[in-house]
Amino acid sequence: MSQQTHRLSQGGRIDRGREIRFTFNGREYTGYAGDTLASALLANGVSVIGRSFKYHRPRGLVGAGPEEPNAIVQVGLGGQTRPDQRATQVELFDGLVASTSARLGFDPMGLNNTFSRMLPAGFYYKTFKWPAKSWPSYEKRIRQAAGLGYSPTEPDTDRYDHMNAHCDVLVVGGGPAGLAAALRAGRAGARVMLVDENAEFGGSLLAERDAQANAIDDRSPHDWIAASVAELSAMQEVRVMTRTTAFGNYDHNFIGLMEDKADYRGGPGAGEVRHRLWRVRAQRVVLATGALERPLVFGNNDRPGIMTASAVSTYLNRYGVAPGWRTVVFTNNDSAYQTALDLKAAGRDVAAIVDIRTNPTGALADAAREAGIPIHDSSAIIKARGSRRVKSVQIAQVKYGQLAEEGDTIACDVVATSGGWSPVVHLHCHIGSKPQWDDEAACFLPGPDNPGQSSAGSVTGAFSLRKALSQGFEQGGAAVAELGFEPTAGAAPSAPAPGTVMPIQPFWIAPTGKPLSRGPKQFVDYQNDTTAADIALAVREGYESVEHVKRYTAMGFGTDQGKLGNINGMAILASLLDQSIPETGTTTFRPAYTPVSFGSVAGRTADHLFDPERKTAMHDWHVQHGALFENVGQWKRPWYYPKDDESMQAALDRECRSTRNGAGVLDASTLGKIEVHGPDANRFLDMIYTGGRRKMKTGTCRYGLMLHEDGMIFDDGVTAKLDENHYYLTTTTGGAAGVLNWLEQWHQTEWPDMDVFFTFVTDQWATVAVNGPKSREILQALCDDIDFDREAFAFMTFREGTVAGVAARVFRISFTGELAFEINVDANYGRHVWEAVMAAGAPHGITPYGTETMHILRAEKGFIVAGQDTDGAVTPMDMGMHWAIGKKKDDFIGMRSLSRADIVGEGRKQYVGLVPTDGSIVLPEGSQLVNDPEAALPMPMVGHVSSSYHSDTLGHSFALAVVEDGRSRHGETVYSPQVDGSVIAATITDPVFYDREGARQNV
Amino acid sequence: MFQIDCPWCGPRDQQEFAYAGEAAIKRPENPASLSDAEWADYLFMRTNPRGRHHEQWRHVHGCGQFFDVVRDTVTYRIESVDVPGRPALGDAS
Amino acid sequence: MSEIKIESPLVDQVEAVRGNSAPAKVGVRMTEHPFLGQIVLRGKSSDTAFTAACAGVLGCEVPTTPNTYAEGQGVVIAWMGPTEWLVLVDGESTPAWLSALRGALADVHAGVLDTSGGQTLISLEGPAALDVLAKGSTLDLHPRVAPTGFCTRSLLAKSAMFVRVVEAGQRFEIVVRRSFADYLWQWLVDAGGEYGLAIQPAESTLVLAGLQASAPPKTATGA
Amino acid sequence: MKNRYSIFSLARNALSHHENWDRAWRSPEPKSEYDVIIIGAGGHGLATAYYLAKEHGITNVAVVEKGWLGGGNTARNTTIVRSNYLYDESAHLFEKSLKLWEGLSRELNYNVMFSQRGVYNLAHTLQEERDAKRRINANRLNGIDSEWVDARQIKAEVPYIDTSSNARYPILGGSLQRRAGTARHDGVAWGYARAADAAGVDIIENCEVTNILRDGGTVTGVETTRGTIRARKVGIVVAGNSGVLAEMAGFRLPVESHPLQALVSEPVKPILDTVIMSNAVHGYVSQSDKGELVIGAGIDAFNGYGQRGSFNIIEETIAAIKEMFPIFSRMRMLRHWGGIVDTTPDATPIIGKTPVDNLFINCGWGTGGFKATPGSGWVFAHTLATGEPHWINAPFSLDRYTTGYLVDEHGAAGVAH
Ligand SMILES: Cc1cc2nc3c(=O)[nH]c(=O)nc-3n(C[C@H](O)[C@H](O)[C@H](O)COP(=O)(O)OP(=O)(O)OC[C@H]3O[C@@H](n4cnc5c(N)ncnc54)[C@H](O)[C@@H]3O)c2cc1C
Ligand SMILES: NC(=O)c1ccc[n+]([C@@H]2O[C@H](COP(=O)([O-])OP(=O)(O)OC[C@H]3O[C@@H](n4cnc5c(N)ncnc54)[C@H](O)[C@@H]3O)[C@@H](O)[C@H]2O)c1
Ligand SMILES: Cc1cc2nc3c(=O)[nH]c(=O)nc-3n(C[C@H](O)[C@H](O)[C@H](O)COP(=O)(O)O)c2cc1C
Ligand SMILES: [Zn+2]
Repeated sequence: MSQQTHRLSQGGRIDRGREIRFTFNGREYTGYAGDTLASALLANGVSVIGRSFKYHRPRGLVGAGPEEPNAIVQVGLGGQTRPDQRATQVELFDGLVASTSARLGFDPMGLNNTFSRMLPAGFYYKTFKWPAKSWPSYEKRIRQAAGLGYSPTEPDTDRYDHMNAHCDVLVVGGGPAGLAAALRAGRAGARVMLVDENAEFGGSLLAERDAQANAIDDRSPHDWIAASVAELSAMQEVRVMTRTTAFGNYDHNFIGLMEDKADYRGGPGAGEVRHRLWRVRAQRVVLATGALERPLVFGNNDRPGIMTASAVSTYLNRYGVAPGWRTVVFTNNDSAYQTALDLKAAGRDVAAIVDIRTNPTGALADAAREAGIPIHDSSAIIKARGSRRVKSVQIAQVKYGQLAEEGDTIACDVVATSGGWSPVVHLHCHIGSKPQWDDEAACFLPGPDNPGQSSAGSVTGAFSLRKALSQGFEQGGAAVAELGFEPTAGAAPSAPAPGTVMPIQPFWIAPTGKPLSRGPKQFVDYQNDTTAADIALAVREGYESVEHVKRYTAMGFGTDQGKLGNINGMAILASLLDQSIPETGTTTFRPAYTPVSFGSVAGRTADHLFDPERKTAMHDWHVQHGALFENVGQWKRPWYYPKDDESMQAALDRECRSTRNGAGVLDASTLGKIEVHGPDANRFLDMIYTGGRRKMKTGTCRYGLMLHEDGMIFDDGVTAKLDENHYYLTTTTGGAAGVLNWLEQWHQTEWPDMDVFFTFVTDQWATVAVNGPKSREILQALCDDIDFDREAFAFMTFREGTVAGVAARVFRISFTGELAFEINVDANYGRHVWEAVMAAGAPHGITPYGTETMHILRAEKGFIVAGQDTDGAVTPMDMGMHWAIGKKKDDFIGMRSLSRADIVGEGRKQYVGLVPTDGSIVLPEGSQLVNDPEAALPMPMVGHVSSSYHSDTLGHSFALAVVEDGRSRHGETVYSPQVDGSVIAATITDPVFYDREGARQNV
Repeated sequence: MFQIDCPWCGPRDQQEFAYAGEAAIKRPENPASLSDAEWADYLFMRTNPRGRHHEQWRHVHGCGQFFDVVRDTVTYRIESVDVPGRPALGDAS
Repeated sequence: MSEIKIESPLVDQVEAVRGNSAPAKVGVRMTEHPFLGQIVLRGKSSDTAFTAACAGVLGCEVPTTPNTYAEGQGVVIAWMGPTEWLVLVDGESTPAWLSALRGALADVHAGVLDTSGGQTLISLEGPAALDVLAKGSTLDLHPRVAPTGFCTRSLLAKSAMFVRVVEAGQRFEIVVRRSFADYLWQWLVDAGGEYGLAIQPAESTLVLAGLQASAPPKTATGA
Repeated sequence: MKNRYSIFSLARNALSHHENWDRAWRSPEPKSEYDVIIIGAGGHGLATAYYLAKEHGITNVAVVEKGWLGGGNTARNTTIVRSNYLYDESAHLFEKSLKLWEGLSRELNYNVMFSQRGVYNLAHTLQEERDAKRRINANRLNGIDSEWVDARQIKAEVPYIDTSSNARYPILGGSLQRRAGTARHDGVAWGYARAADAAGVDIIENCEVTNILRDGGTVTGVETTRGTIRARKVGIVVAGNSGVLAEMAGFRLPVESHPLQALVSEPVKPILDTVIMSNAVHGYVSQSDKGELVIGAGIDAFNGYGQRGSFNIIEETIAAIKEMFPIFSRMRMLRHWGGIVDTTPDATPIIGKTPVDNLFINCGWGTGGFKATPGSGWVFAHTLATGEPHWINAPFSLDRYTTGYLVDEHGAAGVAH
């Protein structure tokens, strides 16, 4: 076990009393509670934490937060593994196991670096085209080299959660600005949420020394944070959340948050969730997301040990870790001087401050000088040396951006760089706003506020603590005031006035005295190995738009999404194109700010809760009686009921036989049911159905077709007339909601003057469909208040009565062609009535049957199933259903479309029956039909098979199909070429195969 | 994710609503009298503007009502929500 | 004929019927109230004949303000839409209410539909009740926005629901369609687990906020 | 003469530090007049220009683009290429396209990384199985490779997919087109742009068409943010913006523009070697050569030009992917975005004449036109060159909406792509 050689003897917000053991690439280490994996590795002196993507160069930490591009690791094993984790955001816990996919020691792929000249941006577009057949093998190799971590290969056993939340003010970011905003809003009594991605609040204050010099309201910064969080936590309407990232800003103030509830401690306990995704609808949003430091670009700037200055400070002050012993600071602005001072305070050497500005002045520069740190002004680092660790840097004098004179080589093991600060404008920009360039602060700031949103703190370019606090306080107050709360009086938290500051001098790339193409590699995007030379190449080749550069060089395409490098890249691009940065613009900021687990996005919509299983009142009976189920929409419908080891066909034959000869029973509860009533119900339904409703007699039923306005069939069902202007409609199982919507839309938006109501009653009624010659006797045994006599209770009528003691509507309709009754009862009694029917039918051998037998029986009768025999492109005439169109009607929805040229023309596919020449062969459903199976490909097709079965009743197979002009082709033969090369011949027939006269249903 | 101010129920999440296309497409009084081209125009042609759009939504998981919305198809901001001819809230009884 | 068996949509959910063994810490109590009378009333609130007839039977005005419900003697009437109300009564008195309403509305453009078999009611009570619902509902049920007396149709997870605030922030009743009941119940059990979920045995009575035991409807005027 | 791209030219240029590469395309000032103006430098517009030059010798052509070329849906799509469409008309069009794809990298001298890794369209219900088989049979008779694979075969080739029968919507099987796959979307636009440019076509970026000039019923040119440009013929190829351009020309289209979203995960080592598409459990996924899972989401119902959609659709899509691939639950979403797709009532494109003479339109590709890029450009070039549609695109006329001859691919296409 190695030592924490780089741990400072004191300081930091870690708990030195709690030592934590972890493993990295198979080696054991220790760290402390409060560490991240990154800080702990750094404490242990591990400097190489990854390899670069393309060139396989050794890489170390550059950042300390969400901007880190290099330290991408795999955490956890087996089913618990999580790929592509940023070590700077992985909190340390006991037993943590982390690894990298790259080899950190000798790496044969390191040859890529040697041959890197063969791998310029976009090289793959130029190569691997020959020979044509080889691309798959090239591709395979490219794929193997790519990718960072490894996907888990076992299902995830962790659980995830969603939470919808509403608040008056959502404050994103819990640094000084965010805390001040939340305090002000909370004190006014508003419902406030304050979230921060970190393990604790405080933002950048945590990266600073907890010194009285930075006192806020006379408290040390850390005390102020603690007091503020305590005050907020005590407010009833305020919710404060750490480890919670606002990953996306969506329209109308909808913000997505992801809360880590378990990763930080090694995983969830029993019954706990791993991640919770919050869906927040906020009246007002205050974005206090801070700013991220930019590195400076110079030769070999990717060597381990070269970091942003703020990262160095963060490791020192927050984690009590010094990244090395001797640091060179390289900067174009004041803030890195603070790092130099922090290093000094920690007892580390600062070899030099290299400042691009001439004669740096101001409070921090003075302090540095006072601390005895040599300052090289008008200078830059042009190149770093060392491979697995920076060993020295070459500095030079720079005038007007050009190399003036090479200077010293300074030995060091850390380089802390600062190219200025980039406000975290991501969230602001997610909903289409463009950021705006600010010359003075040399950064992009949020553009005009989105409605209901504002920004505060360093995200607005307010880089002083004092300003961050006052802006936060102000925006928190403004937000609640707009909502009608009275912001409490009192001043913003106060911080000492900042000392004099020397302005930043924008500086995008260090000159090397050579063209970009020939100098050392100057990295812009570390993760994707995009160099300044790549950008220059893109420009040379005409990929000039910043979006082209991004896509050609992969800049900003990585898991850090360019948080570290993008602005540098855009500025370099601007100068190559000789245009301004605002003219060049940024690429588009998109969610997620930092990556979000799929599990949390799916939330509870997984496993048994993935989608509702809709069940009928008799569902459990079906289960108990061995039914296999079919999914129809969200419904579970019995498919068939095999007995013992019966084959499917045997079960179907049995179910069919029993229904045709005795009795069968189907659970038809899933059909959609809608009650339609009101003085204009007749008139209304006349417009909706192809057939007339007006003349229907109360107590009767009619089959009906609904068309879309384009004339195509979209649903069918039976309408029963309960009373004058009162109907009970059934729809297809899957079509129910659509039909109700359809009725409402026509009523509300087209004919609001019609007085009619539609009420959805699908769930109210359990429907037991008793079919077969014995159905009358069975009903008679169960019901003594309805006269089931043939004349008294005619086909296509219904009666109300009591079945098995339960009030029922009994419809004499038939989808099998047999004598049949559909019993509708209050679903609370559905199972009771079903069982009663089974008992009463037992002497007649009653058999439950499922959807498959239903399909066979109806197909023998030529009845269509909308959605199976029709596909959204057929008219009633195509289906031979002229009879369903009211002869005297002058309008209904879809009618006008039926007279268009290509609808009435010849060659339309028409509904027919098919009988295979060999009756033992069942034509596969979906078979295509041709006239000449010998024709060359593409072979002209004349139709297809929509339904096809073996019929126990007919003793042979049969099918339903549509065939071009099929109605005039009865008796002709068509052919169906099969996938296996065989051809099935079949004769075109009428689609009604059984009891064409309808005698059996009319007994 | 929109928040739509249902004229009856007040502001609700987009998921409670169903979009119902361009508003104010009136079904012709007498379809039989139209040419095929005129009928096609009613059936299929849409203005599909980039910017201000008059559209219909239905509060399908709330009050069930259709209503009209004016929304910008680029910024997604909702300018107004209304029901033509609706009696003002409150005096309905 | 054997006895008539009535079954709630949650008959297969053993805990819904019998309750569970309560966890140590209870954040939310959940109970099914099966077999209530659930009547859908259709009519126009602008039609005074309709509103008067309803008021006569229900003993309270039909609420015409969206998202509110009113209570009469043993009856809750909830606004569901501009032409639609949900009437909740005790199961046993349902036939009486139905015929009273039908009688009173016989000559009015109105509808009285019994949907008692098509849905069931689940109550959630306790400090975490709101959070459980918030996991699947985008409604703002905070007492400031949804005080006692608030109700609406909405979505809960992937199911439609009707929700009624019986006690602001504390007690909610949701009505779910029969075919979705199993799903929603399992969803609630899953979502509530974290807070300590005590399931109480099904209770087939209507629990009205601040109401006496259910009273039969006034005899219908016209029936 | 342009550099030819090859391993040798790469090596040669490496020696000169890549300082001598030519521009892939010029950045010309617009001329005052062209024979043909193509509005929209997406894949389709650029391919049209390329084939105009190559097949018809018409090179006095400008492609005008309001933003950066290839920045519309071409930049945003999930890159699925297949030709196993149901109806003959669609099948011919998409198969023509697939054939062109198969030689495209060499033809353009630009590697578009067309990867024939196979595309599965899963069936989860009996009706989906019927539909898939109907389509497979039609494909085969149209000479298109297509096969039915059952759940066991799928599991064998895609080991991490959940084919268990107790899934909410078990996978019953699916169609597989082995010649189908993916391509590098940006490379396609760039390759066509480079080849068209080499043939003399002017590609003019940052040039938005603001009006379509007509004389009587005949088009005469366009007004743009970079001035007026005259032309004898104009082709509109602007995908999501078709309605806007049609309005400029004084007619309406049966087209609505909707947001369609997609997302990528963080990159991982190879884990999925093919393309999986599912309709019932709505989502589709492949893995890019860089390692991200590229996932297509559903369309938003509302009209929108915002290039962003609703978050719940992302949620539903990811839930669907997790349902099919429970192992991906711990993967993370890196980025999601949207495009603007132009949908037609029959989910089939419009390629042909408009009510304005010499003005042609190519639109309505909705959620699935990337795969058609070569074929669409090829037939549209023919249409522009000859003034009449090629037989392949003749069925895709605008007036089918009047006559009722719709090619309704809704049922057939299953999931959008
Ligand atoms: C998320 C998503 C996933 C998809 N997945 C697939 C898939 O997997 N497979 C598939 O086959 N298809 C897919 N598609 C569809 C496919 O992307 C499109 O059909 C196809 O790219 C359209 O190409 P295009 O060249 O016509 O359009 P575009 O690439 O959009 O090009 C149109 C161009 O016109 C320009 N333009 C617009 N207005 C003007 C104007 N006034 N003046 C000048 N220029 C103008 C635009 O800026 C744009 O560059 C997907 C689409 C999306 C959005
Ligand atoms: N010296 C300088 O030039 C300089 C530059 C920048 C900042 N600062 C200092 O930084 C402070 C600015 O305070 P502030 O409050 O504006 O910023 P901050 O950086 O202190 O706080 C921002 C917080 O927001 C969090 N955050 C960012 N995006 C988030 C997201 N999407 N979801 C959740 N959390 C997110 C960050 O992790 C951080 O904790 C001041 O103290 C200022 O002096 C100084
Ligand atoms: C097939 C495909 C793969 C992509 N892979 C990545 C990726 O690896 N990293 C990334 O940041 N974006 C990736 N993107 C998304 C783009 O960054 C970008 O979001 C998309 O092209 C839309 O453009 P816009 O976001 O600039 O509007 C990919 C896009 C596509 C179409
Ligand atoms: Zn509403």
